[in-house]
Amino acid sequence: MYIYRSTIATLTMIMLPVLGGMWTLQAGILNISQEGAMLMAAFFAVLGSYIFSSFWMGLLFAILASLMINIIYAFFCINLRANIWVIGMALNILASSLTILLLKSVFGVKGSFTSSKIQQIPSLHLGNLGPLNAFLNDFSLVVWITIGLVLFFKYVDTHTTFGLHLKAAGKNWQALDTAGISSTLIRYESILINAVLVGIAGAYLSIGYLKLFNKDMSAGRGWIAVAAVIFGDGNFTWTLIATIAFGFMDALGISLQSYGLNSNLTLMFPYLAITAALIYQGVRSYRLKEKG
Amino acid sequence: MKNAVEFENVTKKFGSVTAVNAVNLSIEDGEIHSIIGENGAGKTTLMRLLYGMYKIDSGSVKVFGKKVRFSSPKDAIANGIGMVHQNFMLIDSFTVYENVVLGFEPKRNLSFDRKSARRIVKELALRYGMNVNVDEKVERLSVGLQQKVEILKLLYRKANILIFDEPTAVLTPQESQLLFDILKKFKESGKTVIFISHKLREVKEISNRITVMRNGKNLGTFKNEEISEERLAEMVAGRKIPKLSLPSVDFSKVALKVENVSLVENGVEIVKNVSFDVREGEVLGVAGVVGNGQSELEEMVSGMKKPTSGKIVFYDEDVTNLSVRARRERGMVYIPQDRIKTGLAPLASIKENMLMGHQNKKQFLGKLAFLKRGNIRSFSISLIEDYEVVCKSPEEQAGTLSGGNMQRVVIAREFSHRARFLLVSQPTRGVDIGGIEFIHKKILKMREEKIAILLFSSDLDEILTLSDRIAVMYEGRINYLCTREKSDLTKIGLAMLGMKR
Amino acid sequence: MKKVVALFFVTFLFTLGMYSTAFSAPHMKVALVIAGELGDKSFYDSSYQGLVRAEKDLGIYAKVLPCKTDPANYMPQMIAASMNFNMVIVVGYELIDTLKQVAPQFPKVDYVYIDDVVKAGQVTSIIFKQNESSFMAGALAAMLTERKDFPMVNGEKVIGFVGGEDYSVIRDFLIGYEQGAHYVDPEVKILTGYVGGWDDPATAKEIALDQFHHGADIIFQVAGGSGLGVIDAAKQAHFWAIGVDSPQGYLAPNNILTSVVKNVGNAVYDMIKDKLNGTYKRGTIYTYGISNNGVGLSYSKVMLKNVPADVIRKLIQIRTDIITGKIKVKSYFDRK
Amino acid sequence: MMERYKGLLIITVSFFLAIFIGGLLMLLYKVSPIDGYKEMVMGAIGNKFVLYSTLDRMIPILLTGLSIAISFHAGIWNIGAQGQLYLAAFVVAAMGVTFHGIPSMMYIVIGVSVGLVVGGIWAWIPGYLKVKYNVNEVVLTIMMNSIAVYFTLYMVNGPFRTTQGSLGATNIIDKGMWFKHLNPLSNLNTGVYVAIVATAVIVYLMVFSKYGYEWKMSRLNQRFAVYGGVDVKRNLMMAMVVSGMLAGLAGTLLVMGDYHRFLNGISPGYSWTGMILAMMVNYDPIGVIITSFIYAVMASGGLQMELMLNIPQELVQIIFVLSVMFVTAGYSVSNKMANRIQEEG
Repeated sequence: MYIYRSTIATLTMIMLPVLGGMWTLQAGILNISQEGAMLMAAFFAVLGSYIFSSFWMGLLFAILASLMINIIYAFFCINLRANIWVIGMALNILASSLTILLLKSVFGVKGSFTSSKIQQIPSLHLGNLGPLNAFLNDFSLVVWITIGLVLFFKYVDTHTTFGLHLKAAGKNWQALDTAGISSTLIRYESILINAVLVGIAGAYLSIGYLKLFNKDMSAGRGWIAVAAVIFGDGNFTWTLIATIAFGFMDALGISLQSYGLNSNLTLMFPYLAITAALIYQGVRSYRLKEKG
Repeated sequence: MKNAVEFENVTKKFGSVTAVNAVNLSIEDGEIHSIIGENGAGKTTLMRLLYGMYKIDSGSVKVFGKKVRFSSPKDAIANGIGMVHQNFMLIDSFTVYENVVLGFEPKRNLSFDRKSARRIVKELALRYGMNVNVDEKVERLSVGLQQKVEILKLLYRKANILIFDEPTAVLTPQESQLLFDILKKFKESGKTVIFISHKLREVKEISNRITVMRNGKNLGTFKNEEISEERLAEMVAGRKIPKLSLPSVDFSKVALKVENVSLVENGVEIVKNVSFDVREGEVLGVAGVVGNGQSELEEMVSGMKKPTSGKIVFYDEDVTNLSVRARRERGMVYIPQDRIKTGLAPLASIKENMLMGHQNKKQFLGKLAFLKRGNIRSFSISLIEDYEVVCKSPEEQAGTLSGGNMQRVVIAREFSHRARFLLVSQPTRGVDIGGIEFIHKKILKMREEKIAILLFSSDLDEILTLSDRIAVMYEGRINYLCTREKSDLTKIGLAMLGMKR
Repeated sequence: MKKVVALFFVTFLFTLGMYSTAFSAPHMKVALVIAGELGDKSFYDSSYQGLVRAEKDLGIYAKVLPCKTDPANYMPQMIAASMNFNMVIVVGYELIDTLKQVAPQFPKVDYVYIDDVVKAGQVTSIIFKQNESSFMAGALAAMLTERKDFPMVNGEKVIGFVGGEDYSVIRDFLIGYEQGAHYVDPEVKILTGYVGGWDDPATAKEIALDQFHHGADIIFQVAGGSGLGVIDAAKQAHFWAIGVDSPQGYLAPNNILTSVVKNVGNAVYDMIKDKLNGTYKRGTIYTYGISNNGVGLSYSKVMLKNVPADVIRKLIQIRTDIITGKIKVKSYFDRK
Repeated sequence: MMERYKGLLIITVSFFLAIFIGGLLMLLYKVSPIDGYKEMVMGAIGNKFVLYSTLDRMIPILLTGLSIAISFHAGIWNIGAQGQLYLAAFVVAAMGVTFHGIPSMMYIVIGVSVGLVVGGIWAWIPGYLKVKYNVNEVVLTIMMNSIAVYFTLYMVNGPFRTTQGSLGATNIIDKGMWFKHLNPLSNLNTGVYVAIVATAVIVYLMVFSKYGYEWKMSRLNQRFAVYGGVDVKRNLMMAMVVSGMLAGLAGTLLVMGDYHRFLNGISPGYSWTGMILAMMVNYDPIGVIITSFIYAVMASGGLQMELMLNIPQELVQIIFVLSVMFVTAGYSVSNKMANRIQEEG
């Protein structure tokens, strides 16, 4: 049963940047800088929480840090029309180097930092729920926020004018511009939303799930999110399926290690799963087309 | 009479190009005012300035006597101005009503009120007699219907000044006629219509007043009754345009034979059992409303698509399943309908664009697949000169050229092959009058050289000018096939709408 | 692009004229070349502490040259160290090939290689028998996990092991740990898991929690930065973690049972001191095992307070048996 | 022509702007920027040893950069250079420890060919799936990276683990397969000639041959290429396979030349660096040669700066990142100026 909780934890770390990436992709920007933004957010969450002994401040700091990376990304990619991959990857390296330098100059340590002054984002205990205890209790606040955000995303996407504008900006920005709505503004708004989500994800990593900062601790989660977003290509369901499959396979791989499977093989699981899904998706739509 | 719009000394530059040069122009309230001029004359730019898409460099604009300064279309819309663009500003994957309300959606609390949006759009369509299914996705609509969606957008936003940028370029004569009726209805209901076109006949037909533009300047505004079509043509082109004539040739030898060709895509039969032949020295013109299978037929002849069934025979050789390259090697030359999507790589240089299709020739391909750069350069320079392409150098990006010049690049490249068969589609779409004349002459010169020519065009005038025989496609079938002498405009128009011959 | 190149070379020529060697200090200069980088809270940090202590106590000039696990850095860092320092201490098995290649070219430089044996003239090698200390950790864990009177254990005979990546050195820790546990009680089950990276505490925490839910109440982590995730999990879920390389008790005083210590710092300090005293011998192979306190366990106060006396007695017995050779501890490298 | 010149100027200025900001950052560490950059350059090309190691560092980045340049140039996104490199390196090493007694020249030829083939095959798979089934090659290659890396790690720590120490590596490969080091104090080896030949081939393919032309046209407008008689599918496959072969070659040279065995972490993200560099110069192979050299100088010089001036290597990374961002931005700004698609009207 533990695999369920473990999946939820893994999922939360990926789901937020996936959601954020979906917002920006709707508006026509693939966000490559998720990894860097997440890492910066993780660092600043620790910083904020440490200074003020308040996880709220940690969250705030995290969001601001993520915002910084996202705004640079948006400026280069939207206004200067620079290559998104270059800027995204450059920002990821920047975040990695900068957090290492800051770790040393702010906390005077190398590699990692932890302190009892850091306040963690609390878990929610909903009281005794009987058989549902294992399913619902003691999940981090962020887990609930994430679930709320997924539903909120679905709502905004289909039922609000903002969702409509977002898709319009992605599909045909000129049509939106001539309707008197600035597509640039909409894109920036999507980037801001993404920044908040990735900020929360970073904070969850360092002061939610854990209570420490370690260099490069985002460990490729931002990339996985990017891959899921590309995979889903704006389709809410497919993206969600990819993310959940990844989270589950990751947790499954970890769990199977306890049964003695070689780690280098179990670590492959999530990647094999996505590869299989990709090929299935491709071959299926090819067959459908062939049939006519 | 009150003026709806007044331009005073308006100037707009793009880099070193002056697109609009000190234009003064007033448009009266409640009139249909046409602006006519060649491509690149500055008509569209002037309208985009009015619509707030570009910022004015100098000069001023008054709307209903009030001086305005728009920084975005939003301001223009707020002042009752609406514009139907040449390239439709529609989102293909959205439904009709979503497209219509975009930017001005009815809301209930914080949500998008889809129900009332649907209702309002439906009512609007009904009131103006536009038969559109508001729940249909725009990508599934014909071009004519898409234009109606654009018009619905303006009505929805309650625009009083309606700008139409080359609205008839994509329509059949009958559809154009319907559009004119709508425009006249607008005028009667007190709206001001600005109509941009380069087709003299249309302008003469519907306008109250006509303004001629050339090279970014206003050459004068005339009342419709006071100016003749010939005089207008001269002003637009800046010189007299001679008429073309078709010398008669002997059409005995068949070059291309299309036999019972069909195409099924996504379960839909797009081309149905089409057969025809094209003979040496003959121009076969294919007309039809966009989306009736002409594009697919065109692509099957060129080799970009393979037919589901049927045969294409070229000089007694079955070429149905040959690759594009093999067909090119046999002398089949192709000018595609969409130069930006198919005929060119806009981001590549003119030189690179001119090489395409020639790259396997000995003249350009050395040992070990080395390209002979010197030859390529001199080749492209000579083509630029022969076809009078206006550009700075062969290294310039093709996409920076005007539409007419881009088309010259395509034609120069294709005509420089040793052709035995010419497939031409929409050769003069978006090309200025001087360019049209040039291109028509080149095509007829090929005809004189006894090359078989298959011409697709949605411009009936063009078909009638160039073709020896005329075919009309409707719903994937050839609905009409007749020599030019025996055909007339009404019959062709009816065939395009699916009536029996 | 041409312009960039041109400007680049102008800058180059300019600086070429102004360059001169910067080093001129007379006293002993020691370089510590590490394969990874500082901040791992264990292996490298431990060697660095020895160097810092030597710098303070012995007045030498010291410098760390980290390679950041980029193989392209190994050679240049090794050469820079060899060219500018008298003594080069090399930490990290990754550097073995480079050391073998470079050392013969600098006969005047003394090399100390830590963690493996290099048979090149002037290289002094130091091996640590981490399997011995891991054996003791395993034995301790096995003894405690089935106790009813020890806090935070569940009585199940299950303990855990979390490694950074699955490869030989880490397996050497594991093999000792397993042998130690089975020495005490062959029925003890050892759950093993690997993070797949040294900087991913989140995954490490997941693995640790997973093992905890499979009944493991004492988990040994050999995972660098990732290991912090195991310790974090221990704090949250209330179980014991075993630290590695350096005494890690300070990271979680109430949840670190013990640390499997590799006194790399001491070894570094000793070598420098020997050199200054003139007792340094080139080419020697030193083995730091349990017997000479090169490796061992560092016990946390909380653990000592709670641990039953018989366990301590048994542990001391095991230690003696290892030293006397009564217990033969297996090594992952034995198979050659 | 003026426009072109202006573009170059903008790019150069952006590069030096990044260098200038980097100098300001050095001031934060109380180091004069002039000293800092002097150390950087001297530490990278100041003497034979550092120059050798700079060149040695440059090779895998150059090759992966070219690998990515060639596929992107053709419009197929091979993000899988990392996996292709790992797999080829491992297979070559596995062969090198398994077979002995093959004559050296032959063994080297076989080794390089095997590396090329393995890299090529690992790229062929996603290429085929893309061309045939339109599977997204970006996600696919990213996933295949991880699969290849974990697979090689499994092999190298399992069945092919070294018997000669605690290294996470295979054994030393057969001597007959070695590219010899040019100097005992350097990992630069005779494999460099193979790299030079490969680079020349790529420059020829991309810049001078009709394939380069057809690739570029396929990327800029695939329909146009089809229309012009280019066999786009075959071309994409070819670009993908050549791209994989280059990445494979990078791994092969690391094994047969630099380390003479397969190591854990044999490529610490070379392919990512190569990718950044290739995209930064818009897939221009000459540009990749220049930028990979500049990158190698920065990385090598960064070590020297840390040693001499206590400037952390991360700062050098940040300077690198700034240059990448500024140059990319400069590139797109100058491109916008030179190639502004004219407004019709």
